[in-house]
Amino acid sequence: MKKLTLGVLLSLGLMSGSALAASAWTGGDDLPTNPLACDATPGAAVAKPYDGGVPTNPPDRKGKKITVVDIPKLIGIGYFNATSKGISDAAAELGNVDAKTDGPTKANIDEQITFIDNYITSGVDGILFAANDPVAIAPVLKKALEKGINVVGYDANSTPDARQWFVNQAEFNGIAKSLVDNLAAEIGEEGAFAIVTSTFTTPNQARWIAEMAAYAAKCHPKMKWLETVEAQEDNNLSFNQATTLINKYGDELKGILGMTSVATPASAEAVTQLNKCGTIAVVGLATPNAMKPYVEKGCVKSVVLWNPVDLGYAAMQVLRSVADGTLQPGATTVKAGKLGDLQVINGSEILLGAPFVFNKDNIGQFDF
Amino acid sequence: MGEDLRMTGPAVELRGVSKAFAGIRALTDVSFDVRPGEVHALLGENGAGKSTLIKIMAGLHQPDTGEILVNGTARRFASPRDAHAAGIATVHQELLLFPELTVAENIFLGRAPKTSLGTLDWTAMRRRARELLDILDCRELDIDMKVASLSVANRQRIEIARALAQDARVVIMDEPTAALAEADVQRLMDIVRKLRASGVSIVYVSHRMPEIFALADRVTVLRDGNLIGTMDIAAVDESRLVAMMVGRAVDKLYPARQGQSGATALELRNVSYRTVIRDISFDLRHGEILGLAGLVGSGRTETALTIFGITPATAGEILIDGKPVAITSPEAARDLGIAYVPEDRGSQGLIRAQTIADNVALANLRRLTRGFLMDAGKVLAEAKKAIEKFGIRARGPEQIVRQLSGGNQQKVVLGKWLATNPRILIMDEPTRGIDVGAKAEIHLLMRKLAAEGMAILMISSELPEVLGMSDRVLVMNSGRIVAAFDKAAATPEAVGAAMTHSAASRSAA
Amino acid sequence: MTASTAAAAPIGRSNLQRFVGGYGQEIVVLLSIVALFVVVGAINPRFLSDTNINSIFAGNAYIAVAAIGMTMLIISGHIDVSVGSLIGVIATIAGTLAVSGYPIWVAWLVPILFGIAVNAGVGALVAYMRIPSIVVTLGMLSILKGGLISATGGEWITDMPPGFMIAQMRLFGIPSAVYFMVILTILAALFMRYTAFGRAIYAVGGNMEAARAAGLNPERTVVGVFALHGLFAGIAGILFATQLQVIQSTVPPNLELTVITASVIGGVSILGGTGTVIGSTLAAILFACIGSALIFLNVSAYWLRAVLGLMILATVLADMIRRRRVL
Amino acid sequence: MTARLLFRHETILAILTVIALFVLSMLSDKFFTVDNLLNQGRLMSEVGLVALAMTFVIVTGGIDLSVGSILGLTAILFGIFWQSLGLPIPLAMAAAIASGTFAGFVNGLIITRFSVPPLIATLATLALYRGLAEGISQARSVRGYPEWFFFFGQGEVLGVPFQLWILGICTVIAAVILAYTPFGRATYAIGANETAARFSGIRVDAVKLWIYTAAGFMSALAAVIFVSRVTTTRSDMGTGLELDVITGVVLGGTSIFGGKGTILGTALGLILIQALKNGLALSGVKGDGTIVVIGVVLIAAILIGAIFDRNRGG
Repeated sequence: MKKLTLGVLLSLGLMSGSALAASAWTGGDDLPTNPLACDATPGAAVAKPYDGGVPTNPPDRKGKKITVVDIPKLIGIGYFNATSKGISDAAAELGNVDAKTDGPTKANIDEQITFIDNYITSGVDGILFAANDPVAIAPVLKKALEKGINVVGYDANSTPDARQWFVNQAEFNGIAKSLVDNLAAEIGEEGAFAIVTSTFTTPNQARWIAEMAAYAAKCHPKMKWLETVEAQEDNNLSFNQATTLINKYGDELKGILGMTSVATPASAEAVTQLNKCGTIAVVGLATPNAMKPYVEKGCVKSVVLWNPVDLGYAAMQVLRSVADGTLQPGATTVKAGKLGDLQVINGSEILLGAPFVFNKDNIGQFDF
Repeated sequence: MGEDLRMTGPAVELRGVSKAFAGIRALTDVSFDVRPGEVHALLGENGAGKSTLIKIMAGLHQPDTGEILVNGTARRFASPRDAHAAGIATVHQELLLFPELTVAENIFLGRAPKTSLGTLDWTAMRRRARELLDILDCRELDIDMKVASLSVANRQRIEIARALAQDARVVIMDEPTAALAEADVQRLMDIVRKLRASGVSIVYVSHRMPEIFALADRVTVLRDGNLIGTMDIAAVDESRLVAMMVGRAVDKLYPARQGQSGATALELRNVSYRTVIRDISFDLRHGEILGLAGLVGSGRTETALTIFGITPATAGEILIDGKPVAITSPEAARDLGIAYVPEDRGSQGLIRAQTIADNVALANLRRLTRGFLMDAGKVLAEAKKAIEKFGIRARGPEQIVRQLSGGNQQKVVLGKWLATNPRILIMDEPTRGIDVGAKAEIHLLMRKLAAEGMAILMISSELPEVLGMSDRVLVMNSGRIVAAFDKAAATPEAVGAAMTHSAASRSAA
Repeated sequence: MTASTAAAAPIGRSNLQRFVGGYGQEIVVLLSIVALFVVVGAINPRFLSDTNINSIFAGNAYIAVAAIGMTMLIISGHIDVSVGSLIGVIATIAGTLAVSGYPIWVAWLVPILFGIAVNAGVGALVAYMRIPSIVVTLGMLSILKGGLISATGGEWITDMPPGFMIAQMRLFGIPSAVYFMVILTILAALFMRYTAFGRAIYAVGGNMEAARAAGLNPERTVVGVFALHGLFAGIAGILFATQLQVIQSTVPPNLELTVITASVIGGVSILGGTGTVIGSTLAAILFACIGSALIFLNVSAYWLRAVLGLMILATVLADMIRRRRVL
Repeated sequence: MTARLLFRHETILAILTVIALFVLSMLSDKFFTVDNLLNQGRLMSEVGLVALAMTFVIVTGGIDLSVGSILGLTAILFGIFWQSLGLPIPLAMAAAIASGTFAGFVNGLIITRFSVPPLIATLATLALYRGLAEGISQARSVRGYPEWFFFFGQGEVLGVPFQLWILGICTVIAAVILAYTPFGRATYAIGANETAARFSGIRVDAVKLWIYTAAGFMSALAAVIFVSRVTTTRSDMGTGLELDVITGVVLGGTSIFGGKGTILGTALGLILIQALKNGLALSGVKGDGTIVVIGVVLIAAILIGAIFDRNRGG
């Protein structure tokens, strides 16, 4: 039986493949990490030449009305609704931009690429994106650059040469530090915690987790990392996963880290419904509106996030500056409307600022 | 059933009923009546309008003109439900049962006893199912069994019990014996007599003359949608009825043998398939028709399936032209020159949704090619050949098989298989459900093939057919061959005894 | 089946025989659940804690409820691949009504009626226009999913009134979702067994033409069973909507596959005509247990889906082999 | 085979497609350009390749829900073979395609040897293969393929995207096989009446095994093209592909009950869907609106077909 032999060989291949890959691992990616100092010393800003791409023969768009499309990872979640709001706010303020948001209904690289491709064909002047996969999205973005379209990323980067600028909401190591420090403050230096993330394939989450692991090892070595579970971008699944974690570890579990704006409120809900408020801390990335009930009840003390409305606003401002030619490679700052001057880092990234920590005192002031 | 027979008029009467489908007349001005407590046989060739007539009585079709009277009052049957309400039940030929439901449920589906809460009363339902089956002398039937695992005969008894459960005054039986073995036919006839004795009327549709003469009180013959006549059974004889049905005299039902047996074509030596058939040994010669008789379940069809490679033999040896062969699949059987015209035309023999040409090509795909591709010209030519050779009445090779009559469908199956140029032809119930005229044509054809040297193995549940057509007869029982007869020795008594006697002795052992 | 007992011959099989014969697959699933509890409980006793059992049941009750309707649908010989989207839409309608100040009973009832109406429409297309249900529901999947996002823009719904959160209410310490699951399963099981309509669903799935000849109206039965499926999807949607303080206004990913799989593992033949709602509920519970157990057993989440796939395959193969032996 | 009836559905579909193309090119002047159409061809190649095999599967009365998962698994294995096992790209490609084909073969085996209904069998392998992809990759992406490899997904031959050639060639081959070879006749026969096909000496199990294996092969082929197009390998690739594929095939007039369907219909169905997706986007309709339109078109097309059928049948 030739087929049988083939089958056995392939099964062996499968198994060896899995054996190679199987190793204890918590959901981070395997890129190099760069943990910040344990105290408040800011990371050393390394001066780096511009490494972004350049559009081919863009028409002169200075001061002219331009059409811009925003293609986030997916549409229909609170986070990207907020960035979209920031983009349209900025567009309205600028007055000479026609912006809209469109995208796939689930975080799917293929569909996102198709969307961008269609908008390249339809002849937009600028593209804003948040990449589902930094590498997969690169070819289509390069195509956009070739067609003379201005391309600016936000939230989730692509490879640098596939876009002109990237608006970085907060550096990975900054978020990691903020999350881990806040968690340590609540559960103590020897507390045990678990993580609820979306999927292990989501680049930003994987990056944060890797940076958190590195930072925790460096600055909070006695904290115990129990495990990481996947919960898609699904409320009910996140809730079930968080509940199971609580049930599994009982009193051992002191804190849950939510890595997405879906997982964090769902984890808080699980803690609330199991009457563990005060005994299990929930820290994580989330939008303030979804967290208000838990923060106001005191069940959650701190929520870490940049302001996604500002992020979208900044992205739009940067795109306009690039189109106008006022933001050129080599610049060290860029004017971003009401946000003032933003700093250029890492060659072609624009830093929104340090991550913001929402708490009981200030959360009421935000509405997104 | 305790009511006495006060009614004097017909239980059901159809007056001047006509029905057309898409402009084609199926029934023209037909009147028909059933008296209380009579068995009324309904005869006619396929396409004569019998099915339409009984479907109108069952409420499945509505007449275009004419009326239906129940106990003298005109009624309109908009659906089978109305017909049930009027006391008319049908035992369908294709046995419309629900395989995954139990016997009891099948009997009561749609009219199950309810509790005071309006829910189904399973206790009452099971009790009454038991009672009804006991009335029909089916004490061995398990009412909690799923119907899927029951034999055809048992399923039919369930359908009859269902009719009784409806308190039906008129039971329509559509070819009830077509799928039954001889012993089950006898049992069915007993049941019919019992029903008649209790005052139920039976409309009995059948192609089998002996049953009609044994059971019927009156007989009605239809032809081409027209009423030919209704008569007392005593007033007619078989040849007269056949003439009325066919519209001409059919003198010889079974054509005489031409030519002699030749060399051995197929030989089985101690062939077994699991425990289904055991130690089967016989030989089949070129130019002869070998009849394989036996009750349903005796292993006849199973033997054919093993020869044809559907259920390859688990022991023993099969030889073709004296050489041992391994038949592991129908494909292998076909390549060895074996053809099998299966028992169930609709599900095994034909793809009814496809054309005649497609069906004829089906067993010959590899031959009808040019290079890697199908040769449409060859396919059409092959189909035309079959149509001409077997006298298939069709518009042409592109006609959909479903639109043909039963006899013509069977000829398409034959055409498909004879196009493979077989040397051994197995025919399982070759004339089941086929009307008298077409039956004679197929019999003639079998004789012609045999005369040309074909070795034919014929399986049939109709004893007259087995005896009339076979040059030799083998009898199977419980998976074994229990008797063999030459043409001269094969009397109905002897063959019938071999089929049943050994069954009794075996089960007693 | 031997009629050996001469005196007082039983009219059929004994109750125990009938029970075991009729619920083969259900018993297999139930035993799997028990085995899972025993094994995982032995490894980590916290798995057996009442809070965990509560969580497993309550967190997945909506899947079991949706699977009841799906089971009825599959028994009738049809399928609905859009049920996940429908539940998403229903949850969103419920939440929107609740925060717009409508009375709470309106916020509960209207979405359920919407589910019934949509599915009755689908059923009508299937029954009267003879379009295969998988095609119609594949279309509905797109329409509901796209329509939901068009309508809401994915805006989350929060700040629902506390009285609206029916799935979170508790009685004797047990969340109401669990009561819903158990009571609806029992009611549906009784309905399927003891009402004429319930049996008609089996009949239509088993043999449509035979059902017609038996005086049933298969078309109406099909529309009815779709409407029933809509009812259960509606209730599932309400449970789904009221489990958390936030409604996502999107379609829950892969929910239709989970629901269909629960029905199938519970013993429903995809060919129609057979299966029980008890089986599907047990299967939904089994799934929930597996999901939870894998975390308790420290099985890497990466392998979770592979394990699930293997379990489905094992169950189906075991069933096929069992059937083959019976025949 | 009722040639006329089949022709009917395809005629309806062709008319619908022409109307759609016409309306869409009215709505946006960017739509009906050579560049755009070729680009759309590139984007629909993966779905198209799998849909060809799926047409055969559905014509036999079966279904294969696991194609998206096979695509994901093949992509991951390709990456692992290349990166972790150090195989050269052509070898890794061949080994990965062989693995994907084998996954399809396993589907066929489960379906034919154990008589598991295809819907259930592939529902299970949908989860299983995706799970293997996730487990093997541990959710890690494989990146950094050499530039020349991107030719398969991004290159052009004579101005036409490479994969469009592949799709075109495969379409012609599939169309010929289904319509004009004994294998194709056997495929229809199995879908229309499996028992009768078996009783006619057709090797039903072998034909089905070939078809499911082919579905695995086509998914694997699509996987390699996909990886080359997006330059990375992820375990979630191809999620939901099965629904797109089945929608295209069913819209193309293939009966979900089996026995009916053509490659031409499938091709038209795919073109119509892709044209709607692209054309509506170019004319300013958002993605979610497009999804709704596709759902409506699917139901409407089948409904029109059913109404025509009914009127003919009388």
